[in-house]
Amino acid sequence: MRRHTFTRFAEALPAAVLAACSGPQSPLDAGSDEAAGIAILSWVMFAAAGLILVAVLALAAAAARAPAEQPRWATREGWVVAAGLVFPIVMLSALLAWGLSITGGGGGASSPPAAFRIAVAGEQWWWRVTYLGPDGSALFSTANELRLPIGQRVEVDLTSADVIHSFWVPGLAGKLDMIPGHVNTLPLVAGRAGTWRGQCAEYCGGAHALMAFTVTALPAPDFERWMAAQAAPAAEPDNAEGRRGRALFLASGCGACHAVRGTPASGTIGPDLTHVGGRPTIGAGLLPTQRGTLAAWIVDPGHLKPEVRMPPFPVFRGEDLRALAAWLESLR
Amino acid sequence: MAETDRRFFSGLLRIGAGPALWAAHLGLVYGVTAVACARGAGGVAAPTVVGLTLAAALGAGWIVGRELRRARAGPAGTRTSFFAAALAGLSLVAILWAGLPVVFVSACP
Amino acid sequence: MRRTLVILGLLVALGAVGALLFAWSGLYNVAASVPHWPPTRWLIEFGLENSVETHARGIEVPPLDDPALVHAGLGHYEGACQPCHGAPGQPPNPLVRRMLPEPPYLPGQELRWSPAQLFWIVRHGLKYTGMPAWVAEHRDDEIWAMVAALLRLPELDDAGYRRLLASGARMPAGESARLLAAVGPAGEALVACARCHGLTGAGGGAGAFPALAGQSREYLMASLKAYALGTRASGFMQPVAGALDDEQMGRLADHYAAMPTPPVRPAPNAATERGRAIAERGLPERGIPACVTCHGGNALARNRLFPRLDGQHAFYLAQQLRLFAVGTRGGTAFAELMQATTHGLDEAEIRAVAAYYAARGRPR
Amino acid sequence: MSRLPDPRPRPPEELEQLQEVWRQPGGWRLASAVNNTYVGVFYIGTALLFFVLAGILALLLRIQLAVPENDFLSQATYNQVFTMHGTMMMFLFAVPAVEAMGVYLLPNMQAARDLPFPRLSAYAFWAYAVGGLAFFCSLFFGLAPDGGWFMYPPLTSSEHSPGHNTDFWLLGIGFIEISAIAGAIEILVGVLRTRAPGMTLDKLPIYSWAMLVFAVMIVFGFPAVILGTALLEIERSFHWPFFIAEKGGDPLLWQHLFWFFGHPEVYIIFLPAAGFVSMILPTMCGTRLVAHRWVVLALVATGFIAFGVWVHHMFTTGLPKLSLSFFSAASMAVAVPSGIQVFAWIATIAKGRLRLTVPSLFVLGFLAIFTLGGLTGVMVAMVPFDGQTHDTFFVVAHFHYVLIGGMVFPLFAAFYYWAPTASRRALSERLGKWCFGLMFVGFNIAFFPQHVAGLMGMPRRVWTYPAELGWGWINMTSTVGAFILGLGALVFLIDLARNFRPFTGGNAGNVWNAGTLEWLPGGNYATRSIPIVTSLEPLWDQPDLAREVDEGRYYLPGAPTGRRETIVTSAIAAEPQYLMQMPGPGWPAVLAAWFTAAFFLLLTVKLVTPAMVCGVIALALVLRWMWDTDLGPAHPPVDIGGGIVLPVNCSGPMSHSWWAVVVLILVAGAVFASLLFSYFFLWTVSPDVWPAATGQALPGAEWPLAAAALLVLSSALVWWAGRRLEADGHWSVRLGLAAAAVALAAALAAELAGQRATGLSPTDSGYGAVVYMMAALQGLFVATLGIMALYTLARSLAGLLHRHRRATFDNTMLLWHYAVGQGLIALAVVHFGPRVL
Repeated sequence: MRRHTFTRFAEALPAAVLAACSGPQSPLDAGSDEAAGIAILSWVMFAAAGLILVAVLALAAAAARAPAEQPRWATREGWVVAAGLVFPIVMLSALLAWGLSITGGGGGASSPPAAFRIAVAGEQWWWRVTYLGPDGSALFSTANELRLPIGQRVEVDLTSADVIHSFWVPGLAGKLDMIPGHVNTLPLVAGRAGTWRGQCAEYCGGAHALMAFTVTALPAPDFERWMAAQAAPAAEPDNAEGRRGRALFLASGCGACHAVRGTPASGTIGPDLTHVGGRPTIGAGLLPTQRGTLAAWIVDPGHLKPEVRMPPFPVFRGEDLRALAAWLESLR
Repeated sequence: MAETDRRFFSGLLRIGAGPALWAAHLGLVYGVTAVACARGAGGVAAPTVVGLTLAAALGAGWIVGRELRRARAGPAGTRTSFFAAALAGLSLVAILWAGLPVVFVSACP
Repeated sequence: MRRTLVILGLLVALGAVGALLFAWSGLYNVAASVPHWPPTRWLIEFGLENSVETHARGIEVPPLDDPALVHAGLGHYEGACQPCHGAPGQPPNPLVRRMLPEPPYLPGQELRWSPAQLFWIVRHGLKYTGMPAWVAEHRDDEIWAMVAALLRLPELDDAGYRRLLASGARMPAGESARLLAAVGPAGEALVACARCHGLTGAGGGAGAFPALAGQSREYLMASLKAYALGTRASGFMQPVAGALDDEQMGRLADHYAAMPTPPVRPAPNAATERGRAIAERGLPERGIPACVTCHGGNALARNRLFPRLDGQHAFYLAQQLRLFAVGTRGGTAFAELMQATTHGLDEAEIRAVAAYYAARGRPR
Repeated sequence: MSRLPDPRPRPPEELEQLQEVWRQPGGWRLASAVNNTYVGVFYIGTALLFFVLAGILALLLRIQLAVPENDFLSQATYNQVFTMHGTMMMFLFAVPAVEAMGVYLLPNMQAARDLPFPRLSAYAFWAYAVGGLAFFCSLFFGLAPDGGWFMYPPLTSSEHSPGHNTDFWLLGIGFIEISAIAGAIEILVGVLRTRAPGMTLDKLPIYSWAMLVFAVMIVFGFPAVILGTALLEIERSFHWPFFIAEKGGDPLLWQHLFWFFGHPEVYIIFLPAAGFVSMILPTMCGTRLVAHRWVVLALVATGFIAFGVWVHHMFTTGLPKLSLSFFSAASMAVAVPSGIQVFAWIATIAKGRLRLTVPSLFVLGFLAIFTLGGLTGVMVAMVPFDGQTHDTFFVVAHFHYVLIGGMVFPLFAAFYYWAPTASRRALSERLGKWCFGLMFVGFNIAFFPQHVAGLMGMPRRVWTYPAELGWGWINMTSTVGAFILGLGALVFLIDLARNFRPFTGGNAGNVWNAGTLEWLPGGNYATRSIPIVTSLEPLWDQPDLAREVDEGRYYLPGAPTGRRETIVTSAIAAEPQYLMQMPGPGWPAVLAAWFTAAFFLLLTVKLVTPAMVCGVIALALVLRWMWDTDLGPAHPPVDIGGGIVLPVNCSGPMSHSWWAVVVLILVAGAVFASLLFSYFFLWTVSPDVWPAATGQALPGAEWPLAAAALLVLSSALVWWAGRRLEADGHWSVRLGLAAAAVALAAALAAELAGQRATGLSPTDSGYGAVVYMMAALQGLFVATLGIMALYTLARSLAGLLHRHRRATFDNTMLLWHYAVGQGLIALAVVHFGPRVL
């Protein structure tokens, strides 16, 4: 039975690993040179590990089924030294050198200068994203999404507002922690158009599981358009429902935590909602941005995302709630 | 201290010499890099690491040689010599590995 | 040995049956007019004393020297306790004297209990004595105010008691009669309100009683309803608000909403700078938003359910912030907002914000 | 020595007396037993209980993750449960289990009657059992910690975790620190000093080697976490900002301290398990271990290199890439010794004929699982690969392969293998095969898919995940596997219930035909007589040995002093040096543990006064227990047979208690070294809160100079008292000790006064906190030595201290000189540091 399991195990290995090749959050589904380099390293290591495992198990099986007379190799210390000492040292030396060359490749002097910088702060439990101008001043602030121009090197400054978080977009790069008191910088270069999911990778309390974001790579012209739109203030509502929604937003204290540029709402505690309708998700990757999800979120965010810092607003009902959600959805 | 205890501690020192050298090397290269990068003196790190690695590797190699000679010299304490030489040999590999990154990786971001 | 046990058991059973028969016969006289048999009285007293002592052990007494506490406690005393326990200058009520046990007449008496024991008694009441438990059991702050008042009571004479009770500015008798008449059928209720908040809603009592003048009708109405329903817990206010019907509430709210708003003037006091900073900018790094977003002039114009804070008494503001911060303060549908936004404020910050708003103008 | 075995008949009453002396109490008094065979079994049983409890928690976690967007457990509950699962498995199961096996096995394997400090074992066990159960119960009150098993601040700071939950974690860890250190001292001195005569280091069973390395690793690894937890609790309680970035602390300091313990911890768990394997395989193959010396070398090398890999848990924290690469290299190096062991085992299998018994199956299962775990370990040691897989289910899979494969499977092999030494019946081969099959299959179904989940991007410690990421089927598979694994463990429990019968005074005997001494026949007293050891597998090389030992033909065939006793031997050559008298059953150590547990528990829930009462009672009980030690030459020298006459008990550097104090000093030194590291670390990260930047005044030179002078004076007084003790000058000794204690306290007072005079407060900044922490650590020594001085004085006044009975004084003196040395270094660092840096 044991041998049978081993065999199946060995057969299952490559198939199962192949399946992992896909998925919006798989590091093996590479969208950048860096992620691709790591993916190649991974595949080579998987293959080598598979071979070594099979060899060791085969050897153990052969040893256990050895004929009555002792195989001569077994009794010699030299053999143990060769297989257990010399072989690993040779293999590991090669692997170490290769791994180090990948480690060193990312941040050397050869890489192009960054096109621009983005400051990302991890907060319990969402991502505050601020695009910075050449002088380091904030251009605009958004939440839970990054957009990048294809092929340009962007540097992301990672900080934390409370506890340790970790910024991880598997499709583009390895993770880097966000630690209070530290600024860590992660260079990102998206190699092709696409959208990748990222998620907090360091346990950060309560709703750690519900702290995701998206990164979208756009062709340069599209990206420029997006930047310009983001920098603009919120559009004036063009219908009665929208105006009612905005009035409710401003009258109910929402502006204490949220900013909507172009209105008196200028809170900085929660996400900037100036263009919330244009973001793919609300609640840090929790739900798609739609009128219905916005309404559900406003009434009782803690039900959707336990321990969330936003208080519930059961005061909004019926028409009021619809108007508020409609206005927020219109902020594209 | 009894004679037998003295032998115990001298043996301990011989066996521990290689790994101690490795530990000191690792601690030093890590400390030098950490302080150099924190104080914006990244240029100092790489040459220091190279120097430390060469010195530590020479030290470990010397221990290996000395213990092997001792082992050949006589049967008494062969076991101690074996352990001391083998651990120093392994430490030598570990020291060289720890020094290897300087070739590939720049000191500070 | 075994026989002894059997006999003992039989005796116990016999005693129990006998007691049951006695109760059933109705021979025992439960009349309040007949005093307890002395041994019974001794046993009851002994049990009560020790029960209070045991249960009050481990209660930590907070500082009780804030004059506002005495005001708040006496205000309630006059309304709720005085009928049984008497007030300085008023002889014990003959009706009460016929209660068994007779409620102790408190004015001028040496205090029998320690502050911690008083706290426990006021909070939990006493079985078989007619002493009720506190209506809002978790409002420790109110109960301590009662204790502060009770500690003060023995040394008060009639005039001193009246002086501590009176709050707000004195007004000519004609003026108060006019006000009472204006409220119409709610006049009697207004007297109860006015005992603490004053006829013009200026509040006072060293800050124990919030100013009601100039708050919106909607806010006053919502607050009275919250008290009446118990969603805003208060041993002081629940008994008063619970006695009102919607019509009376409406008239009272109209009355106080119509009282003139005090002029708002900028606070020049440097000591309130920290409070101003929190009020105007919040502490965003700790998730505490600016007060002005909801309690500032424009915001109030947009939402009439938010109270105005300018000129409100500091003691009251601080007390409410503390209650919000620990999550026990209810109120309107927006109360949860305040719980979320005050969570994490420390005592110094609470005092700073309260002082800042109190200094921004004061009702006359 | 040549006259053994002694053919002469033994006196008939000798065996009876031996049995009488070693008789165990019955009924409820069983709890007062201190003998290793009893405490060891209690200890193993308790560890197993925690394994089952933490395993049940794991099943709850797996149910929750089985399908996407599940709501079987709430977010808050899940976070508590995974924290408890990790914490309990690591701290309440793994370390205690291997330590317990050591307590149980080592004396028997070395043919000693017991470990050198039986009551210390009992104390360690009871503190662990009571504290651990209380810790577990916090789950039922919603008070369980929820910060993950490595409790990173600032998530666990008082700001972000204001409740008692984190304090309960620190409490639980406090217990395991106590019991691990106590166990390490016990095991280290036990392996080195209580061996059968002739059992030189090259004839030492490989398991003893593993436990020796294990104990040394605890001595150097645990201090970092002891200091870390102390700093965190001090920060939480008194707001000394060690980990608060705004005040010049650094959250990364915790990570360094935690992982400097945390990674060696993995090997602390694995090495004893490797020791099991190296003992079991030769027996099952009927041959000696191939490349024995290389395996010993591998154990020692692993013990060293394990201390150089801690930063590989911090590859994603943004440290300079060059720094990371050093540790990547070290992590590769630690794989090499494991390779040696794996091939030595395979060679052993090839050399002999493997009997496919249950222990063999578990060993083979271990070999397969551990090899894969080791290979993925090499992968995550690569910095770029770790960037993608760190904190994902790939790592979860990796460490379960290493820990379950590397520790649980060998432990089960060990249970099946050694159960016959404790029980009248061996465990069932039939049930055991079912147990192995279910566990092996279940394990791989449960954990192999988790590699894939990690590679699909699933982070660890998530209580839920969206369906569209496609992780559902993997998690469902994993959950099914977890239940199969659980079923395997259940079969084991059934087997235990049916067959395991300990404490009956008999055992099943040498059922596997093993070659080492734990298979000698015997009773509570271990073996009737203590043999001379001439080879690694004496039972194979001397066919009559078992019979001769049991007939009392070797050393110490009775209880000549009328008390429990064992032979203390020299560290290398295992030459008999003296006869140690040992304690029998007793309550002080047991009750001291209970009150220690009560002390910590009450302190955690901030009931300070009752806590202090319990603390004082615990201390009194410890002193009561100590009072019976340091017996002096209570009996004239004893002929133990073979022409050897040994003195009874001993003082000075040869004494086992002296060695224990030396080990304790190593622990203390490692704690102090961790604090020095913290000092310099905080300087590198936040020089802006140091005096050079803030202009904070430093104490004038007169303060540290006065403190240093007082320290030296204190040491000199103790040294002088020691000289006077030699001449039995009792009043000089008493005065000298008292004056030394005053000088030691005055030195601390001078240092504190100097710092306070500058206006520095520990709550100001990371600098202030670490400066006062140096004084606080010194304060701990002042308090401890004060109590020890008083205790020594009391013994002197009671006439229990004189020149032939002075171990109490010697041990106090040893610790005293250490404390003075530490104090001098601390003064130099605290006062030169800011002037130089």
